[in-house]
Amino acid sequence: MNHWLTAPILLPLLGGILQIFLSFAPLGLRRTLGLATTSLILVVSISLLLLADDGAYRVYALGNWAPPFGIVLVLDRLSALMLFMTALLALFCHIYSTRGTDAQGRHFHALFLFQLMGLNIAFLTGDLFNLFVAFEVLLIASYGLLMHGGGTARSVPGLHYVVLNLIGSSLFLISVGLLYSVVGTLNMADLAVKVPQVAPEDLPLVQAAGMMLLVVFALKAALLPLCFWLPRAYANATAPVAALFAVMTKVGIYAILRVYSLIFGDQAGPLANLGMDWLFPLALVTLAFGVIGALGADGLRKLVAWQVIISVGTLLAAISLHSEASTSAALFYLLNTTWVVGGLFLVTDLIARQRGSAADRIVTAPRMRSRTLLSVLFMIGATAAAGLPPLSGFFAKVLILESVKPSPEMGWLWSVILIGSFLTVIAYSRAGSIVFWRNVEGHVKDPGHLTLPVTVSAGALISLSLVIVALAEPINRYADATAEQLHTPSAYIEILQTPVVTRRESL
Amino acid sequence: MHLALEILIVVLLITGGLFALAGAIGLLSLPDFYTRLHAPTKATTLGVGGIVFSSMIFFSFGNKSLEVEEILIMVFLFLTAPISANMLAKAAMHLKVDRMEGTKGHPWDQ
Amino acid sequence: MEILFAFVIGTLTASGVYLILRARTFPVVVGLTMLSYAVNLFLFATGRLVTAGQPIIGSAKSYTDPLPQALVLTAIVIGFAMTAFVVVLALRSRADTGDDHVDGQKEAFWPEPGAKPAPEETR
Amino acid sequence: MKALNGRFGLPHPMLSITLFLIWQALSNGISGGSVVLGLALAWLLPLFTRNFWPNNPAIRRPFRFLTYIVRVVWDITVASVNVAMLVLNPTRKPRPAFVVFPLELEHPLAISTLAGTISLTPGTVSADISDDNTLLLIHVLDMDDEADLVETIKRHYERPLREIFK
Amino acid sequence: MTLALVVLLPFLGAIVAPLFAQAGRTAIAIASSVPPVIALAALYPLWPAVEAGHVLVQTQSWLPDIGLSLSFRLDGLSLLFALLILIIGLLIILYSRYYLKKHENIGKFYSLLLTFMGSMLGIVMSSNLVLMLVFWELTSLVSFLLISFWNDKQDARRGARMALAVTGGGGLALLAGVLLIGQVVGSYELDDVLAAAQLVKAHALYPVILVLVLLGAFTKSAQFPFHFWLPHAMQAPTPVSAYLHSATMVKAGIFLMARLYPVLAGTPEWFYLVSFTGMVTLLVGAYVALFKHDMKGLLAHSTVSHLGLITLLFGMGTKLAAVAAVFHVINHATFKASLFMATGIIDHETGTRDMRQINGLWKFMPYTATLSMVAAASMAGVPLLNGFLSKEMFFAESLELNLPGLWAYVPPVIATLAGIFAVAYSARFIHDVFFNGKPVDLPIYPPHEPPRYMKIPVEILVFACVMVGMFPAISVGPLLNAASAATLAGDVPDYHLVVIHGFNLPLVMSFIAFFGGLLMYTQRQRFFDFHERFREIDEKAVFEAVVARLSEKARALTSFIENGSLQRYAMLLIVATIVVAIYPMFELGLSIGSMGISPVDAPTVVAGLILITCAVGTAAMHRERLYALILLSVVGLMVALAFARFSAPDLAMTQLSVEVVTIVLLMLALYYLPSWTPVEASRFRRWRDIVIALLAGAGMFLVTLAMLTRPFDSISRYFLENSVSGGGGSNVVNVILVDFRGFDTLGEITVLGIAALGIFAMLRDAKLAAPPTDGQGHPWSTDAHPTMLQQISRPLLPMALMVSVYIFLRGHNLPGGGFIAGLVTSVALIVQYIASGMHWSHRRMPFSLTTPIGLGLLAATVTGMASFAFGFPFLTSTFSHMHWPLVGDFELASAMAFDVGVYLTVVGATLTILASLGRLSMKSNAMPEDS
Amino acid sequence: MITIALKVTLAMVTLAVILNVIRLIKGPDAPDRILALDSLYINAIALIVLFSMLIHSRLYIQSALLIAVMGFVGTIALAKHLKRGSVIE
Ligand code: NA
Ligand code: NA
Repeated sequence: MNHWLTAPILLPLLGGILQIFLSFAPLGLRRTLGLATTSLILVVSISLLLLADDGAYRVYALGNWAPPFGIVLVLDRLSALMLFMTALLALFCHIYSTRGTDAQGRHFHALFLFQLMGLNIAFLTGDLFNLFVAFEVLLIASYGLLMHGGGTARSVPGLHYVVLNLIGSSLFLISVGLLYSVVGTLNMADLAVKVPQVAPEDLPLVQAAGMMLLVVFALKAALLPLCFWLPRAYANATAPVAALFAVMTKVGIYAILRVYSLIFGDQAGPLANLGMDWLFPLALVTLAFGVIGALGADGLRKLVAWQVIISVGTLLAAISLHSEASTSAALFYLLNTTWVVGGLFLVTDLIARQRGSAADRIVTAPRMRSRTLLSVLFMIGATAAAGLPPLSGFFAKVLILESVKPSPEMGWLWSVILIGSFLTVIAYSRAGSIVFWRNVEGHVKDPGHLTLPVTVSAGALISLSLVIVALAEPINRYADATAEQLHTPSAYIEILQTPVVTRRESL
Repeated sequence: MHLALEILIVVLLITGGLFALAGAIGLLSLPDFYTRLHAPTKATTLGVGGIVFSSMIFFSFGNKSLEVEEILIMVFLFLTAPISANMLAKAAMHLKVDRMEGTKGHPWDQ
Repeated sequence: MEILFAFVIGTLTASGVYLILRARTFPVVVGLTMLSYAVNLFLFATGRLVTAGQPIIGSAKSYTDPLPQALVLTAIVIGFAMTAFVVVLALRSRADTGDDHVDGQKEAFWPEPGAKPAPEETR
Repeated sequence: MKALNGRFGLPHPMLSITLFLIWQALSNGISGGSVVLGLALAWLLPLFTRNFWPNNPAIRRPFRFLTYIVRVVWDITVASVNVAMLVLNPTRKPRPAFVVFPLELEHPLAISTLAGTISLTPGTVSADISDDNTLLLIHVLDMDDEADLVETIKRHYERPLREIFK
Repeated sequence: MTLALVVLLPFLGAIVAPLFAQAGRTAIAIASSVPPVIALAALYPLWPAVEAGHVLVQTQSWLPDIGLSLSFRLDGLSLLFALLILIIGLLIILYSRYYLKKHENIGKFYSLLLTFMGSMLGIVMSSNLVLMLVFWELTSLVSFLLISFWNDKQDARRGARMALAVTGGGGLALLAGVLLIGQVVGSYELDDVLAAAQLVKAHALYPVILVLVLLGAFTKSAQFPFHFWLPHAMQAPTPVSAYLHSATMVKAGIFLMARLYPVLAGTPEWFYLVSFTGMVTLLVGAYVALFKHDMKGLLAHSTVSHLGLITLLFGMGTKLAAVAAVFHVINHATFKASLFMATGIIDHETGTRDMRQINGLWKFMPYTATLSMVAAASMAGVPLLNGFLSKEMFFAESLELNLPGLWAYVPPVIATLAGIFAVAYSARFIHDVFFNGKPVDLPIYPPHEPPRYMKIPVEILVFACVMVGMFPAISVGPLLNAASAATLAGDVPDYHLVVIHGFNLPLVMSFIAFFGGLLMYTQRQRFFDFHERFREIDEKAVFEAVVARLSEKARALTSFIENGSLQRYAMLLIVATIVVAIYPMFELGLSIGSMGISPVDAPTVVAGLILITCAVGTAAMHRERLYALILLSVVGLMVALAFARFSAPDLAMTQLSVEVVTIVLLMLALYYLPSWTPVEASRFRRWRDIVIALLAGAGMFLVTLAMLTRPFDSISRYFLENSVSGGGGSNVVNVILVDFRGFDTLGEITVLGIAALGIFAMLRDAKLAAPPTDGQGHPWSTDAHPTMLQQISRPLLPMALMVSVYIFLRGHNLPGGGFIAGLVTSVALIVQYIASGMHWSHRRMPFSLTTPIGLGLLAATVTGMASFAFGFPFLTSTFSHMHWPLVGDFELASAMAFDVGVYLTVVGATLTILASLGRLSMKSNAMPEDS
Repeated sequence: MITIALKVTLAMVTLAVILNVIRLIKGPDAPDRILALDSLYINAIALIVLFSMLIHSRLYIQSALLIAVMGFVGTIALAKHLKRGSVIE
């Protein structure tokens, strides 16, 4: 068993614990250690990504208990991709936070690292109940991060976010319980084996469980009509937190990808492709609603927050098509949107800091000190997000459009995505031209200076859209392979045969 | 089990139950809060104490090994009941809850 | 017994849901707690109702399903942490908005579209 | 030795003994392990929690304390029946009263012990202790004679307690 | 990779050029001309092959999944456009050197200009449709930035956004069209697409493809009704207008029609769509041009008109028409670019472009005037100039259309009419600017001839107009031939490039146009008066209003739906759950499984009824908050009893402890909240919520009942069998927690720890006013720490701690364990807090409250990691039986160490949470220090 | 004999619990309710102990002990809340 599989979990855990002990240590030390931890996580994630690229499943039986009895970590292409995507985003967010965000309240670094721990568990675990625990870890950390820095505007959206997620957690438990009460197991591979064998009279129970689980994941993913908590919560979080949260909705999407391809996939008998027929129209409506939100946004943060919802709609629309090509396209899009939206949150923050009381609102304000640089970054980000060439968003969108064969779905998908893109372009160009160009006389008192770390982290995230273009071919190849792996769940099921390390009587 | 022990257990149980019931009846039927306060503080505590005590005997002789965790329960019950009563009385005096007619003396201001 | 148990869970759920839909933070928190009771009982019941089969080896002839119990334990602890957080958040919201409405004080916090923006910070 | 006693000694010997005994009882019979662990706990727990129990009065006569407890238990049992009768007899109306009891005891722990005793014995509940620890407010469920009651309490409980907590 | 290099060079230049900005305008202009010069040089050797009709394709695979390759192509058509782009680009670079002012951001300007050049080259040289599309949209983006170069001007910003919206939006339609072509053909490689022309035309999707592609082409080439963006794009600096809006970008749409001509043209759909659009555009542009007082406005509308002309030619579908179209592309580019540049010069020298102010410039700048007049004459279609030639071909083709009946007259009439307008506005351009009396209030007076080198580009272009006009066969013959061959897929018809074809109908039409135009110009005042009657629409304002309205509507809709109401969001979540579960529930019905119902006993029923009563009571009485809280504790107690009743001792204990801590927590919160809830919801709302709640409850009832009465088999057998042998404990629940599923527990205590940290952080600076009185208006009691409580709770602490040690130690084999022990310890300490106050207790705590959290997590993690040292996976446990003298036999399990971690975390987290809340009141209530 | 006695006692305690709940719901004042809750906790101890005796299992004695501890803490916290508002100060 490859112990490195635990590293993406243990590193942030140990780093977080260290931060607890150091909570009264000088900020510099905490920053250094925090950044070092995140960097290490990135290094490990990259190695795992390279490792996973051979297409094999790597199983880690925690506590040396064989699946399905113990909890297993499973590394495949998808989880490795999610780990890497998250780690890279997190590193830049973390660097950005050292600009002062981390000094606005206690325990920022600890919360940040625990957030990563929760995310990484979610991506690695092969156990449904453990996925619940992972969700809770990442949620509780996200609650803390969301409220970080205080401020009156945060508490109400934060409250909404927490309450809704608590209801969601209850639903998750009910669903897991219901599944267990019929099939008697929690391991996802074992569930995949046993769900198709469920007796007909028990089917409604499993079906109810599956559908409720979908509601839970849809809530995390912010699918309409469960997405309303998101814009205000994200728009009010501190920038690095909002940027990191770009990955939070993706956890829901990851869960849908994982559970509904493995447990309720094509091979699930009467429950095959459960819920996917609901998902497609809802995803399109989500996309449309995101676009409407973006059009109506009165602030840049809100605009970017709605972009998150647009991404969710796009991703889920592609995923619900349930073909290898569309899954692969969705994965490509996933990378693009996560990084770029993260970058946009950071850039928006830099903009807001130079505009005095106008902050990020789309109104006339005195000219920014670093207008050129910020406008270039914003423009790149907006272009990538709206899916215009020559940036990654365009290729992602083309991949998604291409992945669907002529059918009524194609008509809907194409229309919504393309008209959505058009309106998004209008929204971004309107926002950008007002914020950057429509200036009034005057000076902002004490505008923030751009320091190297913040510029680099915001710029780097935005520039990733260029990197994706440059590396489009290998990325796409990886996405293809990932989609193929996802759509062949029979291979995943073989992890149940994992042998454990032979036990000696005592160590 | 020895008959005498059985009888002891049964007596403890029944009296305990009766006391618990008496406490509950008192709680329900006594006229004001201060008089009701007496019922659980004593009758119920004592009744439950008796039941717990019978359990100790029951298990100690039934399992042929000394089982005394019940003592801890009783200690806790008897140590804490007066404090609870005191705290509640203080709260009631603070809130100036109604006293039954004809109560002599008067509560203190809180 | 099963009907009673199911009815208990149903009632807890209904009461919890009703409270969650209230407009003030406190009832919502109480509702969440109630809902989590329902969920814990439900999760526990996935191992079915067993009267005298303990999950302790050597204590009984037959055993109950220990796994749901372990899951519920985890769920209780997590639920406690979450409840604590939401309680504190409710207080925080009360401190920040001056009201215990779940949406804060509407007028003060969510300006209507078209409301006058704050004057620019200009010299 | 004194310094050692200060930092590592037994701040509450009575407590330690009690803890040791309880542990033996809990441990399902006396064994080597339970004695060792019991000793350790009897030593360590009072040590750890000593800050939480400062300036405790010394209990001069531990055996006197035991007889006190036995007496109280007996009183409770006998008097309980009276109260039960009162409660269960719907025709009898209680004659409640608040009685102020002048305290002779000074140490708060002693006062609290007295108050607790009064509460446990049927018919009386300690409702409050005055801020200066000189008066005890007692609620009586069914009072015949106030002076008699005060005298009984003083004789039965307060004097023994004064001897115990000197 | 020559072709890729040609495209890439300007992009490289765009990166390098700004570095020369510091060195001055000349330096940057020279630096910027390097890429186009090299590109021209690189193309030169390829000329013979192209002329011979060869098609050069160089392909580099990129994203095979979407059929996207870096595939470049050089044929006559792309060469023609590439030359236009590069040569006019060079002239623009030179011209801009003098046009731009010193203080302007020349680095940005040249960089954008070169980026644009690269993108344009990309469009014309792509041999892959998707790749072309990339460049296509890039030109939209860059033109957005170029138009808004003077972004402090509102008109510039609005014009730029409008251009982006129209051309970018069209690009998206084109994207759809291209992707559909790909679906039909199976490839985006131009060679494959061209080869599959018949397949495409026969395909059911052909009309859709056609419309989508044409949407792209028409928006880009400013065809009616999308033409409105172009005049507003004139807010750009004049070199940009000259380059983008006459010579290159607007020709991209034309280029696209030419490129896909073999694939899409030749059908009735094509004919009607394209020629009709072209015709309308031709006429509308020409008409409006006449009335523009702004010189650039005139030129812009003239451009619209000429683009319509070219489109119409393509639409006609005849081969000669296509040749004429290609020819007119060249001619229009030359005369229109020179006219724009001349306008720029005039603007530069006079400070205005308003023809009502500018008069009689002949006197001040005769040289410029001459050049302009030649170019304008070409625009009017005066013989011996290149404009005349292609216009003649156009007139001739308009006569060749075989339309039925009277329709046959429509094209020639419209063509002539447009010709009349063209002559009229050209005449105006000449007369109104250079003659027509004296200048009126010129901002700069007197105007002079521009710097020498600023005129060079104009001279070159005008020279080209004349050369082509007089020696067409020599000057552009080969290029036109090659381009036409590429457009028509090799099938070039016979045509003769001569100055005059003899006296024929087209010549007559030209005469009519010429004299009609002059007549119209002389009678212009009437037309002006006529035109005045129609209120001119400012498309920018309309666009702006539409966007603003869209935005407003969107905001209204968003804030209507996403209204910040948790009640609504929660309702949606719950209703969504009910909706998705309702179908399976119906399937299930009131289902009692094969295990049947087991009998009840009275105490259980009573407890159940109490639970139900109190649960409903909590909901019903929730307005009285303390009452609700008390009822809730009864519910909690009953739940604990239920756990005990159904064989879950650990759960009962956990539930009991957690419940009391929760109640204390809620009470702490209640202190700062109103003690009762006002009635707010309407009766309808309450009933709606009751219905939702009942549905949810009914669902849970059905599910639970079905589940409880069905047999099942689970993995738990394994746990029961292996608990003692493999986990070393007989309490299977505890062994699952600390061993089988220890990872869950690690996550769980992490959650607890994080919650505590988060709460600590959140409450650190919270300011909550403590209410001065309780809910009924009583002032709070002053007796904070009652003597009895204080005194008795002190000996309770060590006893409670011992109990927790006891619970902890037996946990592995009997009910208990770290978690419950931790809660007991916490509760014991909380009693101290309650009895003696925070201050008092805090000072006596031997550690800071967060330390145990860290220690606990560390203990659990390190215990888990210890197994690494022995080659076992994380969290592998071990245990052994030991014998020590005195102590005797005992068991030591690593899971115990893990459980210590759980214990410590629970203690730390619980205390941190409660103490953080308690601290609130210390701040708000200045309490006297406790003794 | 013991079993019968257990069941009789169980019945009595169950009845006591019902009476407690009635007082809890009737109030009328908060202290009454808390008092009823306190009795309920204490009677729950009896229920658990009786149940343990019925099924001959000592696994729940700890739970009874915990009820004693937790009931106390709940009661004093509620009482203090009534009197002082802030439970921990
Ligand atoms: Na008494
Ligand atoms: Na004029």
